[in-house]
Amino acid sequence: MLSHIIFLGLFYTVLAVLSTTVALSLYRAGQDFRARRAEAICWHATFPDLPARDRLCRHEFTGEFSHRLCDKAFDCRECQQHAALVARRPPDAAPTPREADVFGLEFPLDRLYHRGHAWAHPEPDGTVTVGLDALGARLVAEPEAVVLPAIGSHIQTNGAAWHVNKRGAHVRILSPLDGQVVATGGPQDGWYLKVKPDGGRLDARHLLRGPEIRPWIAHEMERLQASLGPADQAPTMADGGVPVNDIAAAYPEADWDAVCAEIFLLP
Amino acid sequence: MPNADTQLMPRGVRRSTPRQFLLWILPWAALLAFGVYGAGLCLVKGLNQTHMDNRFAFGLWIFLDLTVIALGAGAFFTGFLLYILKKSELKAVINSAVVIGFICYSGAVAALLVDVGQPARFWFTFWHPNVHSMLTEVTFCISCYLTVLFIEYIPIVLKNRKLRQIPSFLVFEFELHKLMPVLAGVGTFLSFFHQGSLGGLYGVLRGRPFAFREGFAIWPSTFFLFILSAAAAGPAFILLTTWLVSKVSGKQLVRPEVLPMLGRISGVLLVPYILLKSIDTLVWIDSTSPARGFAAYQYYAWKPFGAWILFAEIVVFGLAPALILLRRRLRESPAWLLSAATLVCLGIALNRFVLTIQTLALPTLPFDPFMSYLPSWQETATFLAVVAYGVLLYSFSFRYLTLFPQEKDLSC
Amino acid sequence: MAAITPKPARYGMAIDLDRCTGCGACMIACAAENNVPPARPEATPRTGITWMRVYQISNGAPFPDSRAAFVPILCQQCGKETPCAAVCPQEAVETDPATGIVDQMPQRCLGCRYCMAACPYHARYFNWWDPQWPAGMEKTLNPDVATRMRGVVEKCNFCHGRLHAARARAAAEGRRELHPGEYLPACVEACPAAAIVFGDLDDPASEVARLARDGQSFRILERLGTEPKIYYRTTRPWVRKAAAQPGPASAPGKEPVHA
Amino acid sequence: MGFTRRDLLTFTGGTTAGLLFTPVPWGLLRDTAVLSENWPGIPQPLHGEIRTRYTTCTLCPAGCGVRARCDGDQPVGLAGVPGHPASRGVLCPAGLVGHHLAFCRDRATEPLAHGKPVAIESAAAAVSAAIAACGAREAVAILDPRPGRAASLVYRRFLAELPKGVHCAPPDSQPNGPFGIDLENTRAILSFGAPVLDGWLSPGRVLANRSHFQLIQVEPAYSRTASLADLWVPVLPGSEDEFATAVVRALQGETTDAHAMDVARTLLRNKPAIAVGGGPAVARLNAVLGSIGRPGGFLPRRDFTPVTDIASVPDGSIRVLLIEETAGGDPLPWDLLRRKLVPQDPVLVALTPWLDGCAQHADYVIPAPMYLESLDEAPTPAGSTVAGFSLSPALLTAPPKLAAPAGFVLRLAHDSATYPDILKRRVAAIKKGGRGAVFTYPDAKSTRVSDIADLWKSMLGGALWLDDPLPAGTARGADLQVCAGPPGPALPPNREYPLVLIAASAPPPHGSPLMSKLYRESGLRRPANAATVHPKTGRDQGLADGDRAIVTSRAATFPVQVVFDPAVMPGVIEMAGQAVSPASIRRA
Repeated sequence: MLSHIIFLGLFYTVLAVLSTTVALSLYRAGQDFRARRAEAICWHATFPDLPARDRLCRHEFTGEFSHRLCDKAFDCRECQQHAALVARRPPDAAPTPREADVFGLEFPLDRLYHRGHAWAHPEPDGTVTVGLDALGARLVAEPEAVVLPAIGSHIQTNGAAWHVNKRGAHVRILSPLDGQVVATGGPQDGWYLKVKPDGGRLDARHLLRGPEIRPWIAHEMERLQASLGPADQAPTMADGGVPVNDIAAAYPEADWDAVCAEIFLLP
Repeated sequence: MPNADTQLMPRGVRRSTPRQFLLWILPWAALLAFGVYGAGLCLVKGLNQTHMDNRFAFGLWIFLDLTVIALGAGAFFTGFLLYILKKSELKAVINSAVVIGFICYSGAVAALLVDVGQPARFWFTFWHPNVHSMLTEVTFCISCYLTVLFIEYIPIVLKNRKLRQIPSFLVFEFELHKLMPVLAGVGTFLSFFHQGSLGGLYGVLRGRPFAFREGFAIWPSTFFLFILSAAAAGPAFILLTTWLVSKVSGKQLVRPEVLPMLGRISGVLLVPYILLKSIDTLVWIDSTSPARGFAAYQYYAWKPFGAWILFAEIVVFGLAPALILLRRRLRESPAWLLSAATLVCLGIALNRFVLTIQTLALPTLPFDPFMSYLPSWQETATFLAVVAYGVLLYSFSFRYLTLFPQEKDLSC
Repeated sequence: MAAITPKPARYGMAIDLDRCTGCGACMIACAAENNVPPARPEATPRTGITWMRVYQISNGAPFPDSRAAFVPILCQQCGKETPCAAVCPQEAVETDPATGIVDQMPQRCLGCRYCMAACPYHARYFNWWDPQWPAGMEKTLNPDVATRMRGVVEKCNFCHGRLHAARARAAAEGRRELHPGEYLPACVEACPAAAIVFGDLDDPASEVARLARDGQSFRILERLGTEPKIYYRTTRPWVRKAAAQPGPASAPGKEPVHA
Repeated sequence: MGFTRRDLLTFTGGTTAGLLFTPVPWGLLRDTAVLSENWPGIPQPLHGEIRTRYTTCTLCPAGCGVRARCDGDQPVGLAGVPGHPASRGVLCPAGLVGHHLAFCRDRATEPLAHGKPVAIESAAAAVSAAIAACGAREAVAILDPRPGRAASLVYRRFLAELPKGVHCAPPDSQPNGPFGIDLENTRAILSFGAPVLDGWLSPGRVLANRSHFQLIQVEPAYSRTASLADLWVPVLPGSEDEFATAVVRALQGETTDAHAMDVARTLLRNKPAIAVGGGPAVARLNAVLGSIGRPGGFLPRRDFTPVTDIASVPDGSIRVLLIEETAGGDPLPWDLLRRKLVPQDPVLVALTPWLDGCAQHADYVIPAPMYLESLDEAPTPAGSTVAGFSLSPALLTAPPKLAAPAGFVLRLAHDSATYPDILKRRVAAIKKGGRGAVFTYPDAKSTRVSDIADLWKSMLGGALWLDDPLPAGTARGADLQVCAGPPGPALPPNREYPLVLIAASAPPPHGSPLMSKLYRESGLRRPANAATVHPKTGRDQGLADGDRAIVTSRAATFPVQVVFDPAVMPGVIEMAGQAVSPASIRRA
């Protein structure tokens, strides 16, 4: 009798544990959706699956590290390391130029850049304009389709901001900020979204700026080159030459899905 | 269309063309179909389709079950090392290990369902369990652990490139993954028990002095030997499969240091196993068997199962690989590493063979002859069906899921 | 049914190997009594069902000094750590405390055959086929015993049907005790040499208890410690040796049997 | 808002969880259980009123009493009749399942003329015509497998009417002629190949006395009896009679043959002793032993009906041969029978329950009732020292169109009486004679015939009449000559046939399907196609244990399965039911 109790007891405990585990994760998933955590979680689930070369810490570009992989899924707001390093930086007095030309790509320095090649520009009216940076723009030049969020909808940092289809590549652009969409534009306008940031002002700690841009883009170019395949194909950028306006058109051979996945951080 | 096919594969890894893949799949599928037909015959016409009989009540299938479950132990043991002992290097193979575990266990359960005379009554065991029977322990644990493996399999599937685009799946996977240590814990607990009770299965047969062993509490010594041997064989088997897959697919799947590490784990566990196994054998020869009126030598008087089988089991397939795997220099050389791993797996198979087949072949009644048995084609087909099923499931998993996270980085 | 609870007993047998001529009457009577189906065309000694099986043993001497003896093997109704009962995963094997009889419940049997691997006497048999009788012969089935289906294990239960019938008769007469010989398994009744004595081993007055005690009796594989309830008797030393001593040494001239 | 994927998941999850609280899944479980527990297509026994009925076994000459446990009218189990004087309350394996015979295949169920179904009348007419058409020197014969029955009397009467009627019997049908064997007082049996412990006389009686006689088996084959006898003398095949003579001379102190001396000593030490198994020398041996007409020896009884041994009928003399075949009888020596028939179109009539026996050769097949299907008789039990008689009441309802052999012969004789009438007359005669006592099965009591009012009735209820013993000293030693002759002289092995084929005990030609337990499911008895040889002999012939092989004798060739047995005499092949003859064996 006792042996029955022990044995069956153990068995049913195990069953209970298993079912609770599954139920719990289902319940939590539900909670996440209700608490608008889903987008963040998707990104957090995606990030580790990105190739290591896509996950470099921004402080590697600035030479503060020889090699470091980001462990915060590109969300520097949670990163003490980042805070500490920024605090240590000397305030550079020299007035920075208005615009950086990287391999012939314009990166206006009044904009803040997200690792997913979206830029954010705080407007005087308190909204933030969001668009694709020069590299991103050239990759999806004249997209087949653009799917923009509904006006009034809410977007989250590192969540999907809008979607672009280009040569069979289904690209989601990561949002650079949390906020509510107040207006939408498109490729022709040079910007995509106007967003009213949560908390009134843009928290830009995780966005790239000024001196970081050049080394970052340099790194991006290497990745682009790698993903475009063998370097012998013209027109090359290895020599720092200006990339064509529509890279896709220039590389008919390239697996465009792979290229966009590489640059836009798709898993 | 090929595009849809590539859309399902993980990004950044190369896979064979649909055509090549089809050519690889087809023969296995055919084998599976053939095996399912054989198994179907056994289910419809009954077990008279096999060459088992009242004396050889167990045959090829039980041998298969014991062996694959031992080899499948890699799943639980790797999980145990990774999630409980936080041996993070094993991340590189855990997915593959889980899939292999799932294949082995589901295959074994399928074979068992064909093996019993009244498959429709399988749930009677849960209804009126005899808790003193090792088989009850096995049934309960294996069914539970199969569930565990299934749940562990889910995240791997949900991470498929297409499925992951569905946010709810990805979120669920994320939450489930957070609880993985719990599953690993339960899995380990269950595995320890059923690996053990599979050993107990024969150790408790006091009617079969060749298999009977004294033990601790309710468990004969074979209970513990099986746990150890399975834990040792599991990593070795993962090592072999990983190597095999990378040879077949022609890709580097894990960093070079991973396989030797697996080999080392196997070797470290093998040593105590061999030690205990030898002690157990001596005790059995010296007291357990004679106490029941059977001089141990007589078991080996029946050809072809001479004393060589004992030697092979302990020295050739036990001590030798253990020593190889413990020497860093040997371990590092693929040839040594792989041959050692192979020996370990073969050793487990031999050990299970001795316990299942030799035990039944030896007569117990004084005036009874030695029995021999050759499986029928239906039995063999069913056996092959399980193998084919494994290869197929693994091939598909390898093609469309991320079994080796390091592959992406290694491939460029 | 009977309101009277029968008096507990420990039924057993004493089989005189010196009387047995291996005629096989016990096997036939057993099969007929317990509705064991006849062999399928494919059946062999290894797939056939014989709850009672008579083995021929030899003194091992070649011509012309060979001598034969016959050893009827049935379920030995182990009384301690009963191997088959211990291993059955779903309690399809039960030892009746009131009789000491180890009973197999085919309706609950899963057909895993673990019990067969466990039984040192090979006294358990599996239904490899669906049972079949020639047309019309099913009329001759014993009404006191249910037929079994394919895929389950069965074995000797000291003719359970007869026990129930005897108890019913006794109960009808308001008796708790069965008269000696009122309940006999079919094999005991059928043996033309009266080689099998059956009865209550716990009843010191019973013939079987007396025979079990005397020096000529032994049990097969006694040292396994399962307390079998079938005693064998012989005055011929070689028979005792060949029947009692396990291992190839004691049974010379054995040649492997191939499936 | 629309129906999202999450709604679907929630729905499915909810339904699954909810279902567990409905009876549906549990119902399904229960149904599978019920299905697997009453497996379809398996016959289950009937449940009628249980009754006990009595009859007498006619499957062999032993005439054992049978207690039948019947479910309604259907016998569901047979057992011996406790205290039965001849069978001592036991049955042989075949007898225990005699009630299955009616359900065996190969049964003759309707009269056949040249293989075509006919009415019994036309069959009878045709046979009568054939008899009428017999030439002056052509005989009409009836082969009576069991002389001494009331049926035998019917045959004799019918044949007596004919110009040349022969009442004959198969060889060995009356092993000891008018003598019974006083087993109860015998102390030693010297058996020349008689299956003393394997179905000889009535097994119950032999085994009941086994403890107080020494058994010496003189036989080349390692038979069941040989393997269990107190002494086995493995003589060369065919030299049994020689050895008997040697023993005679040993008894008279004239020989130095060690074996013979040894045997003689045993016989002298255990008196009274008898020699059984046939042959003139054996008869002489009995005379020397003084075992004839003495207690513990051969005692004469009253009922002997002299009958012609078919072997002694001149070849090619029989035009019309009626063969009676019994349900349990041994196969008839067909080669021998054919020799006896006239060369041109003989007429063969098979009175048999079986289609696969002599019916295969017969022009007319008259289907006889199966054992237990009709009122039958059992004559004096084999080996009984006094005459005996019992009825074998039917327990089964016979299919239509059957005709008892005796009944058919009565029909040929245009006798209005039926076979039961004949049996009634026989019982009446016993009553009239007033001798002996009747053992009634139900109460296991013996009553003097004179004290029984309605003998017929009590015989119908199951009973055995036993005559009073003859006064001592009425024996005539010469009569023992009718013992079976010796098995044919052993021809010396030659290059073509290096081995000698000898008979091993054969499985009965017909029996319950359950006999498979002995012959195919346990290996307790070797199947008919087993050829047992000494391992050395086998290897010399290039054989291995279990091989399939071909045995060739002068007479025929048989496919066999080789069995190695070190107990068997080197140089011989033991095979079921084979006459001694040189033979060869080779792998198939």
